[in-house]
Order: sequence, then structure tokens, then C-alpha cells
Amino acid sequence: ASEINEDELILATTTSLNDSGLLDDLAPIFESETGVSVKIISVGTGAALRMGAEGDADVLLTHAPDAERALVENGDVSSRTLVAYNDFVIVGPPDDPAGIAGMRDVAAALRQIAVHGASGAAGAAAFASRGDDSGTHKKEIALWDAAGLAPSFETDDWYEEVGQGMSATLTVANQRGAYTLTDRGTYLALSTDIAELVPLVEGDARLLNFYSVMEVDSGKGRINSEAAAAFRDFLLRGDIQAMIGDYLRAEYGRSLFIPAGGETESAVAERARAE
Amino acid sequence: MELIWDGIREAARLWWAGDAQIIEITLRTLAISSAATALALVVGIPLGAVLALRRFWGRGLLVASVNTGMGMPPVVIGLLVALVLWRSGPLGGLDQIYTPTAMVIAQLLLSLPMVVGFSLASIQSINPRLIGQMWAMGANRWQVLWLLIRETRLGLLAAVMAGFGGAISEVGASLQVGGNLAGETRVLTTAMVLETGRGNFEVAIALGVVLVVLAFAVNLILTAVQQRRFIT
Amino acid sequence: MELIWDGIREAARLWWAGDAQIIEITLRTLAISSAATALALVVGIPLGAVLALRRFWGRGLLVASVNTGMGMPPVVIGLLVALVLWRSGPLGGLDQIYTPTAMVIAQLLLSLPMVVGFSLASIQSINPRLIGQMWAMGANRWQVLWLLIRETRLGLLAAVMAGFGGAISEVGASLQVGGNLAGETRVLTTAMVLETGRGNFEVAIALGVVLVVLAFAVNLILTAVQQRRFIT
Amino acid sequence: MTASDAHLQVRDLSVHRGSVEVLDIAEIDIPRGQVTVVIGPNGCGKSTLLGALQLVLHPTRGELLLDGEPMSANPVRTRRRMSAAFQEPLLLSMSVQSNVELPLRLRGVDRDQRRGAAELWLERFGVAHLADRHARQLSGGEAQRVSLARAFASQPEVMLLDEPFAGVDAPTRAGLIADFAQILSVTRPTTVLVTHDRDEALRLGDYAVLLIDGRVRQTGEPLDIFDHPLDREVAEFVGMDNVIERSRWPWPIAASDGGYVCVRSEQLSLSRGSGAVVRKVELIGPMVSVSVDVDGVLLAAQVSRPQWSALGVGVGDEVAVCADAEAIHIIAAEQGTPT
Amino acid sequence: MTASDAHLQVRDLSVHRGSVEVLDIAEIDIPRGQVTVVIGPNGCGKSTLLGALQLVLHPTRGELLLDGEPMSANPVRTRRRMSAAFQEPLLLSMSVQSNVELPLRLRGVDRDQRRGAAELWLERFGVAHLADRHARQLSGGEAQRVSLARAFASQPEVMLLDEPFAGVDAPTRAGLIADFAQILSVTRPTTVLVTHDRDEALRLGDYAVLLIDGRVRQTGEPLDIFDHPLDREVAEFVGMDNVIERSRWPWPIAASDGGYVCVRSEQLSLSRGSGAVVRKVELIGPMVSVSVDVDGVLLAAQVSRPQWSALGVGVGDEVAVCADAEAIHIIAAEQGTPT
Ligand SMILES: Nc1ncnc2c1ncn2[C@@H]1O[C@H](COP(=O)(O)OP(=O)(O)OP(=O)(O)O)[C@@H](O)[C@H]1O
Ligand SMILES: Nc1ncnc2c1ncn2[C@@H]1O[C@H](COP(=O)(O)OP(=O)(O)OP(=O)(O)O)[C@@H](O)[C@H]1O
Ligand SMILES: [Mg+2]
Ligand SMILES: [Mg+2]
Repeated sequence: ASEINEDELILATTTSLNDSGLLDDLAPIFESETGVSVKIISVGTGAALRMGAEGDADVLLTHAPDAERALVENGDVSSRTLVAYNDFVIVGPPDDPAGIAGMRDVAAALRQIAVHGASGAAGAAAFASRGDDSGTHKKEIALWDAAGLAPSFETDDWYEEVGQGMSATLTVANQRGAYTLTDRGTYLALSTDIAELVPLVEGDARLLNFYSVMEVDSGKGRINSEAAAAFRDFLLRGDIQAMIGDYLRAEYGRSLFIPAGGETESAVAERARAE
Repeated sequence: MELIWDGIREAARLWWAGDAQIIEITLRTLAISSAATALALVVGIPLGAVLALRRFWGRGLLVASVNTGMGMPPVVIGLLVALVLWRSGPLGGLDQIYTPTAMVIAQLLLSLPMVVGFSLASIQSINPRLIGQMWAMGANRWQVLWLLIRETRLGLLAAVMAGFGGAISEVGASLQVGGNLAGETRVLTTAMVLETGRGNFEVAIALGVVLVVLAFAVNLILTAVQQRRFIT
Repeated sequence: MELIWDGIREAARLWWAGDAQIIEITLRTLAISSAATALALVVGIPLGAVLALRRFWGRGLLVASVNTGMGMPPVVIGLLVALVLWRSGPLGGLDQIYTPTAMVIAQLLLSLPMVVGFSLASIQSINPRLIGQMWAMGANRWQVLWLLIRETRLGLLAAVMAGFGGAISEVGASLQVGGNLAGETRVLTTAMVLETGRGNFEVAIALGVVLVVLAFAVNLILTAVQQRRFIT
Repeated sequence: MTASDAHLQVRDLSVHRGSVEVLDIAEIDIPRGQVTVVIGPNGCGKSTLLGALQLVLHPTRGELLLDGEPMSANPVRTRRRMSAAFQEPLLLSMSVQSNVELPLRLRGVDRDQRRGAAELWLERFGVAHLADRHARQLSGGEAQRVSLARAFASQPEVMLLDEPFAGVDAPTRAGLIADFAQILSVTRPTTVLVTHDRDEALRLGDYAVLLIDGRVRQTGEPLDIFDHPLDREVAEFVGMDNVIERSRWPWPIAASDGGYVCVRSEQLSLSRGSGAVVRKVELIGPMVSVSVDVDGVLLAAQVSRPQWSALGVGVGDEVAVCADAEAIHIIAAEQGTPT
Repeated sequence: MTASDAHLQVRDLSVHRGSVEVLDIAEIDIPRGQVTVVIGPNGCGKSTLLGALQLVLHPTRGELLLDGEPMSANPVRTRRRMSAAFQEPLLLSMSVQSNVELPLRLRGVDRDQRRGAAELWLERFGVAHLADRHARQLSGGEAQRVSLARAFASQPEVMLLDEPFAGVDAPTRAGLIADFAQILSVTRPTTVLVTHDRDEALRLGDYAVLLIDGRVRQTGEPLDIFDHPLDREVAEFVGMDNVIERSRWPWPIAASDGGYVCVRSEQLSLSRGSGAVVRKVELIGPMVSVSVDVDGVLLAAQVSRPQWSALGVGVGDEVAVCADAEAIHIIAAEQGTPT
């Protein structure tokens, strides 16, 4: 029973990516081409990476570059390749009590939220953090770091840790009239139900969100490396990259994911800064 | 609040249109939860009877464990089953993770304590002399069990309904061990979570409506059985 | 499998070290679930008694509804409570969404059907002549209720345990109406979900261990009460 | 008895069980401070009547009055003026002591008084040593005595007892019946007592109500019912072993057609002589039951064993049979064949 | 009776309930094909004995043999050779018919045969009209009859009956006892019958076992036990109303010190004359209970009402008392004061 099951590929991915529905479109194509069935397991970023480290998945698709690099260094995964990217946005109540609307410098915007929150002024807005070690949460921490701050729910009344997925966090922020950091995909999907939140800060290169595919190292046990490699190649293929770029574009009026198959993060960042 | 109405309308629409996917998901839900409940009954009722009727060392602890089992969070059970069935786990070689079988196992573990606990309580509340009479009539072990089930069907059916209700409404464990794979392990609750995450609240509510209607239908039948022969 | 051992060790360590956060979460969990269970008992037992003893039009449907309630998915209940308590909802003005109160309400709604259903089944299985004897002894309505509770304590305690178990182990509704806010509404189950998502399986298991130990302790006490006066 | 002597009054009562009317009573007046025995065959509705009086079974029609007031006006208050020991001893799962105290506790009587009453009555019914036992751990007769003690402990105005001595052993029963008569004669509660036992009915009853098939068939002094049944069915129920159509009665009897002649077997005496042939002899404890044939009519007689041995006859021998004129009861034609 | 005549044998049996030993029996041999009646006061362990024989209560010590084989070797097989009607009619919540069929169903008897047997026995016990009733919807006496029908329907080798007629009304009871004796005399199962009723014991019992306080105190023919009790306690239990210390007995009696003289009240006859003074007169149904004082010793006598009226005396008058020599039973000193 310890043979490799050649017929199935376990893909561990993050909830926010799975919630976009993109993979539900791509997987059947791969399946019909290769005859390998793809089991898309959507979990928290941490759990997805952990599944890779334990050899409980064949291939990973996540958006937490620093944590991913750690896996590469550990030898848990044999490859890590950029597939696509999009961006994060700081959203908040339309009346914007901290006055950050339109700012380009995300670090400055965050500092302003902190100052405003700490002032304790009447009607002061809070910041709702994912607080779940997801890719988005890690990005948020990095941004606070860039702002020279490290807020915590224990010391800062205005800082709330929701500890749930993106849509739940957006719902909480919506109810509480709080600011939060969200990936654009989830925000767009939910935008009709979270009328109390509008995009306030976007466009900073530091807000880029990179999705990478990783093949789990074949030394981890019964890894279907062959299918994993095939899936990686599949994602990078031109026609598939084009599909990724077109996904839901008609609906939202802009690309949800911008294809970047095989590129490096710095190159993408460079290009974005240039735009 | 209109969300709910939208959801109900959506549920009616989906069902009316004979939406293949929702029918498939509903049938799968029913199959998995029924299987889990049936297994829980087959294992749980005799276990409850033994705990009710026999006195042995460690019985008290066992009873407390069963009762604790009723408070076992689905996520814990899901995690434990996953740890066992994952590739890296002791039974990983069976390749049963992310299959309906894994979901049946998790739901079984969830509803078993409920069935054992309530069988125990129901059987214990039978007049012990009546149980003596059953033996005296020449019943063997299995016949006594059958008669006990007959006598306590009121309580046992409540247990069945609680067990089935627990199984069908559970989501944490099903997600963890089933993986919510479309066409394979997606059931009503996991589909609801997915749709909620996707912001399709109407669809989520529609699925919830289907689930509630399903549970209601099953329980209506069971309640009719339960209350049928009850006489003032 | 070592994960489980790691988890147990981690639980012991956290607890030993008097980790402020875990203690706080545990106490909050206990407070919320106990409050919900207590309310469920106060409302549910009399309701169960009325359903068991009175015959009225629509009773069958009500019983079926109660039984269905046992299969009501926590997510559905969570969603309904959330819809009511959200800003846009009818009670939005009370600002109770994402508070412990909201969680008590959701858990109450979850455990109520269990308590009503099992009170109903237990009281219905009492010899009707014994109930006649209670009235004949001159008991008023409340005294009869008290005597019924005494007589069925076996079944009722099972109901209490199931109710408490259902409340404390529930996660879907708690997440939705509580929001899992750190330091405010985070309880053991929602913390577990979070840690599982984070891939901190050991910590998740450690929290599970704490939860199970907690439930076990409560149930050990209740089981002792339940089994105390039972005689062969 | 005038209506004002009646402590409990039943008027036009109908009680259904399931969909069947099991009780249909035009009227009963239960005299104050006396013992009314209710007798009748199994399933005639005796327990149902007690249940209705206790306001536990709900009549479909009719009125129940206590001291002339409708009992159902305030059921709890009414019930607290009464107490009941039902046919099966329905004890709650608590100690014997607590069971006996319970009715008092429900009435808010304080602890010491409750305890005292419980101890007293457990003692009187010979089960004081079982006070701390759990109610489930009793023998049949013990449970019945506890149930009786419970009914007495609240010292009610009205006591409803359903076969209180059925499971009690013979010597204790004799003792209890004697005690009982004495207790009742002192405290004089109004008592309604269901019994199957003729001795009990005769020794304890001041007044008797005989039910058959849910209807009152005869009321009056117990002895009068037993000696002067109004119709054939009643005669058979009260143990008239000889109910002979008047036309077949072997001895001359006041004219008038139809009806029945009844006499109890104990009241036919046998002596040496002729006129009857012994057909069957059966020993029943200290008594001998003899079946004799008088001109083709079989009569049952019962004599004591010493009397029988003094007679010195056997099956096939001739004896003389003599029926005390006093003991003979005649049922008139129109009553003998009830509709 | 030789051991081979014994169908059931009890050897050195001890049964505990809770932590108390309620039964401690050295030996009982229950004769094959006969009726053994078990008598004794409430709580003496009669039902416990039946429970042990039915392998429902588990002895702490001792052996039970059926046909010389240990009964516990194959409990289910053993139980299927027996049947029991316990003290409370323990019916299952199904129809009366199904209840009666159940023992046969458990034995795998086919549907038609079951149905036939159930109908037959329901008919014999006078409850055929209740066949389709739910078992909860019966009166006390009806339930008891159903429970009896159930015990008979499987036609077992051994029948264990615990007060089978306690709740049955008097005339039906008389009829059932007669039928019962007849049925048993035809099919001859070995029957163990617990009863509180002396008549029942005498009419039905071939052999009797008297228990007091969990121990066998006397065995033998029922009449023998009733007429010749071995000690004072037994004498009182069997209804010897006059148990007088030998030294106080007012008439001359064969010498030898200590012990008791016993005589039943029915067996003291009263006649016109002198020697005794009437102290108390009580009417008990057709009998009159008279308390007479003979040289300072109070004796209870019982005469029939015609006899009493023929005597024409009242309280304070003198009468002659005569005790049949045959009827007097003497308990020797060493037996009269049991340890
Ligand atoms: N479940 C029990 N637990 C403890 N003691 C019990 C239990 N049942 C009966 N006893 C005790 O055991 C003794 C024997 O009981 P058993 O029922 O055999 O008496 P019995 O002779 O049948 O009396 P009765 O004539 O009242 O039916 C009694 O003293 C009784 O109190
Ligand atoms: N719960 C019930 N449902 C339907 N019918 C019932 C119910 N209980 C009793 N009966 C019927 O009602 C009639 C009267 O019953 P009841 O118990 O009053 O009789 P009873 O005179 O007390 O008889 P017994 O001498 O056997 O105790 C009987 O024919 C009986 O079959
Ligand atoms: Mg009755
Ligand atoms: Mg007994």
C-alpha cells in the first residue's frame, strides 16, 4: 500500500485562492489532459505549507513568499515558481476617519491609522487584522514593520485580531467600520455584501501579492512528483497563463490575476513600479 | 433579512430547475450521513446496553468518556482522523483521506457518543424488573437487546435524530477529512462554507435551506415513528 | 501520530506555564457555554415537559421541529443570528454582534433543541400513572415539574451533557457571531480552527486536549450525579 | 342520607379511556366520615372512579362535588384535601422516608413535622425499618405498605384507597384491617376503598357501591348487598354460589313466577338424613365443599371439617339438606333479568 | 420423596440484595409435576426465590438443579423450559396479543401456532376481548390475567407464579382457581406458586415451603403446615389465632412442660352452657368472631351467623367452649422458642 498513487494529485492551496474559483476552472482541463485527478485542498496558508513539509500534499499553490522561501531552503519543496500576482488593498469605511484615502505610501497610511486609533477620538476607526498567519497576515505584519510599528490586540485597543479567513475578516471590518488589508480578489468577490468598505490605499509596490507553485520534494514519501511537475508546467503554459489573466476580467472590469509565469518577484515589482 | 428570502427563493429555484449539482450534493450528503448514523446505531446501541446493564470496573470512567465524547468538537475529531489518514499517518497507505469513507468515519465518531450516551440513559431508565422479565421469557442476549430497543424506542429515536442531526450538520471534520472536493466529497455543509467564502450568500443560504428541509423531512418521519404508539 | 503526543505535551506545558492567554480563553469558553446551557435548561425542560404531557393541535409538528433543530447546522444558526444582529439587521442597534452575548445566544439556540428533545423523550417514558400519582399527592404545576425532573434525572443529565457538549464543541456559529476576536470572543474551538489553519497542529491539538479535559471534568461531575442513585 | 351528609358527590359522570366510555354514573353520594367500599369485577371501572375523584382522569361529562363545591374549581387545593393510594404502589425513586414525607412537603409542612408523621405511619404499617431504603428496593408487600403510609401521613379529609391490602400477607393483613378500622374510627376521614375481598368490604365498609361494566348496580350497606343482591349478576358477583331459577328450586317457596332463589353455600346446612345425594366432596382448607343433588338440582354446600367428619358420609350417600329461611334470598323476576 | 422425584433442587442457596443476604436456604426439593406453594410473610424472600429459580437474580452461593443438572450451565435453554408470572404484571409496551405470543416468538414458534396458543389462553383467563389492546391500557386485574396467560402459553415444564391471583376479583378468582387446578392436573407442569392466600395454598398446593426471614422454616403438605406448625412464629403465620402458653391453657392436657397450645378460632365451638364469658363480638361477613374469657385466658372463636343467632347470647353472658381434641395442636418447648 505504500506505492505512489499515480492517479491523483493533492494540491494544497489557500482558502482565498480557492474561494476565487479559478482552480475549479483549471483543474478539469488538467485532468482531461493527463487523466490525473486533482484534489484541491483549501486550507490556511500555514496549514498548506505544513502539509507540504509533512509530505501530505504533492504540490502547493500559496501566496506567502517569505514562508515559501523557508520551505525551499529546508528542502521541503524541490521547486518554487511564480505563477501570477495581483495586489492587496487597504479598505475602510467611506467616511475614512483616519484620512488615508488616496495615499500611495502604504507605510505612511498605516502609521496614520495607528495614530488615529490611539487618539481614542470619538468615532475612531479600528484596524481588523486577519491574525491567522496567512499570506495576507504575513504581508500585513511586514507592512507594519515597514511602518516601524508592531501593534497588538493586547496593547492597542484599536487593533483587532479576527483570526479568520479573508471574507470573515472583511465582514467583521464591515460591521465594525474598521480598516483592513485585503487581497483584491476576495474584496471584489464580496464587494456587493460589504458596502461599508471602500478601497482607500492601493498601488504601492509593497502591496503586490505573489502566487507561487511549489513541487513537494519527492523524498517526502509517496509524492506523485511526476504529476506535480506536470501541474507546474501546466500552470506556466501559455494558454493557461492567458486563461488566468482573463479569469473574471469581464465581470470585474480588470484582471483578478495577472499572469507572471516563471518571472521573478523583483522583476514584477520593478515593472509594477514603472506603471 | 432579505438575504434569507433570497436564499429561500434561490433554493426553490435550484431545486425546481433540477440543478444537477445540488441534487448530487444532497444525495451525497444523505448517503454519507445516513451511513455514519447507521454504523453509529449498530455499534452504539449494544455498547449503550452493556454500559447500562453490566457493572464492571472502570464503567464509571467509560460512561464519563462517552458523555465527554458528546462534547468532542468536530474540529478535534477531524484533525485526529486526518492525522491518521494523511499520507504521513499510520493508515496513510490506505489512501482514504479526502474520500467519502473518511467522512463517514469522522461523522461516525461524532455521532457515536450521542447514540451510546442516550441508549445508556434510556435503557437505564427501564424498570430493572422488566428486564428480568425479558430474560425470564427465555430471550437470549440478542433478543433481549431487541426487546430493549423496542421498549426504549422513544429515547432511542431521539438519539437517532440527534446522531443524524449531528452528522449531517457537521462541517469542521467533513472539511478536514473530506477536503470539500467537487463531485467527490462536497456535501451541503462544506458547500455552504465554500459559497459563504466566495461571497455567494444567497447560494449558501439556499444550501442551508435544503439542509434544513432535508433534516426536517427525515426527522418528521422519525418523529412520526417515535410518537406513533404513544398513548396517554 | 507523534503530533498527538506533541499536542498533549504542549497542552501540559501551556497549562503548567500558566499561559495567560490559554487560561483566559478557557475561562471564557466555560463562561459562555455554561451560560448558554443554563439558559437552555431553564427554557428547554419546561418546554419538553409541556410537549410530553399535553396534547394540542400542532404538537406533532412542533415535536418534529424540535427534533429537526437537533440537526440544525451551526453555520445556519450562526448565519441567522448574525443576520439579526448585524448593523443592517433588526437588532443591529444593540451592537451585540461579535460579543460574548451573541455567542451565548447562538449556542443557546443550538443546545435548546437537544434539551427540549431529550426532556420530551425522558418525560414521555415515565409511567403515566406515576405522573397521575404526583398530581394526586397535591403537587402544583411547578412541583410536578420538579418531581418530573427528579424522576428523569438520568435522561435529563444526558440532555444536559449533550447540550453542554454541543455548545462547547460548536465552532461554526461562534465564528460567525463571535468573530473569533482575540481577547474578546476567542474560545477554545475557534482558537483551534485558527491554529489548524496556521498549520500549528500541535497547538490545535493542545487546545483540543484542554477542551476535552474540560468537558471530561464537567461530565465526570455530571456523570457522578447521574449514576449516583442508580441501583440494580 | 341527605345531600348535606354527602362529603363527595358524583353527578352524571362519564369517563372515557381511549375512545371507550368506561364509566357512566348517574349519581353517587359518599357519606362524610365513613368508609365507602367500591366493589365490582375486574375492569368494571373502580380504579377509573378513584382516578376521577382524585382529578387525575378527566371526565368527558359530569360534576364532582366536595362539600357541595365543584372539585375542579381549584384542582390543586382540592387534591390537597385528599390523598390516594393507587392500585400499584407508585413510589418515586427516592428513599422510602422521602416518599412518605412527599405529600406533606408539597403542602409546605416543615421538616420536623414531616419526619414525625412519616415515622409514625411507617411504624403503624410495619415498615419503619425500611425508612432509609430506596423505594426500588422493596418487596411487593413492602411497597404497598409504604404507599399506604404515604396516603395516611398527610391526614387528609378524604382518602381514596385502591385495594390497599392486596399484596399484604395474611396475618399482617388481619392486623392491619383491625388497626385500620380503629384508626378510621378515631380520625374519621371520608374513605373510599376499592376491594376485591368480601371480608374487607364487610369489616371496613359502612356503605358500599357495586359497579358492573362502568355503571352503579347497587348501593347500600355492604352486608345488605352481599345478602340481598338486586339481580342475578350481582348475586353471582357477591358469591351466591347457588342461584337457582325459582321454578327449579326443590322446596316450596312463596308463589310468584320467575326470578331466582339464591343461597350461599355456607348457609346450606347438612345433617344425617335423606333427600339429597352427595355428588362431589372437596377439601378447601378448614372447610369442606360438598355438591349435593336435590331432585336433580345441584346445590353447593360448605361445612367445617369437624362437622363433616361428624356427619360421616361420602360420595353417593344420602344426606339431609336444610336451608335457613333467613339465609334464602329471592330475586324478583323483573330484577333477575336485567336489560 | 427421593431425589429423582425432585424436578428442581435448591442446594445451599444464598442470595443478596444490595449488601443484605435476603435468602439463605439449605435445601429445597421441588417435586415433579406437582404444585409447590411458597408461603411466608412480606419480605421473607418468596419473590427472590422465584427470581433465583428463573436465573434472573444471581445467587452469591449455592446450586440450582433442574433434572439434576446445574441450571446455570445454559441459562437461556434452562429458562426456555420454564416460564414465570412475576408479582407485578410486567408487560411490554406492545399489544396484549403480542405480549402473550412473545415467549413463543422468542422460542421460534411459528406465527399460526403462536396466535392459536395466545388466543386459547387469553380466552381461558377471560381476557380474549382485550387481545388488541395496548398493554398499557389495562386495569390491574386485566393486566394480571394477561401476565398469567403469557406464562401458560408456552406450556413449559416448570411454571413459576408469584401471587397469580392477587388482583383478580373474587368470583373470577374462584373460577380461575378451579380451572387452574384442573389445567394443572391435566398437563402437570411442575409449578411453584407464591401466595398469601390460605385457601389458594390449600386448594392448589401438593407441597408447601414456608419461608420466614429468608430461611425455610417448614415444608410438607400445606394442610399439615397449617394444622401442625412447628414453632410459634409459624403458628402465628398460618393463622392460629389462639397460641397459648401451655401452662396457661385452661383445660387439662398431656403433661410435659413449656411449649404452646394452638387452636384456630374456627375450631373452637361454642354452645349453650357455662365455663366462659363472652367479652367481644364482631361480625365479619357471614361469620361472627367472638372473644371469650376462660379462667382469665382470652380465646378467639368464630362461628357462623346462623349458629350464633341460634345460641342467643351476648357480651357478658356465659357460654360453654369446646375445643375439638383433633383440632388442638401442641408445639413442644424446644420448638416453640426458635433461636
Ligand atoms: N432490589 C432490592 N434491593 C435490596 N433489597 C431488596 C430488593 N428487593 C427486595 N429486597 C428485600 O429483599 C427481601 C426479600 O424480598 P422479596 O421480594 O423476595 O420478598 P417477598 O417474600 O416476595 O415479599 P412480598 O410478599 O412482599 O412480595 C425483602 O426484605 C426486601 O426488602
Ligand atoms: N389507559 C387505558 N386506556 C384504555 N382503556 C383503559 C385504560 N385503563 C383501563 N382501561 C379500561 O377501562 C376499564 C376500567 O378500568 P379500571 O382500571 O377502572 O378497572 P378496575 O375496576 O379498577 O379493574 P381491576 O379490578 O382489574 O383493577 C377496563 O375495561 C379497562 O380495560
Ligand atoms: Mg383497578
Ligand atoms: Mg414478592
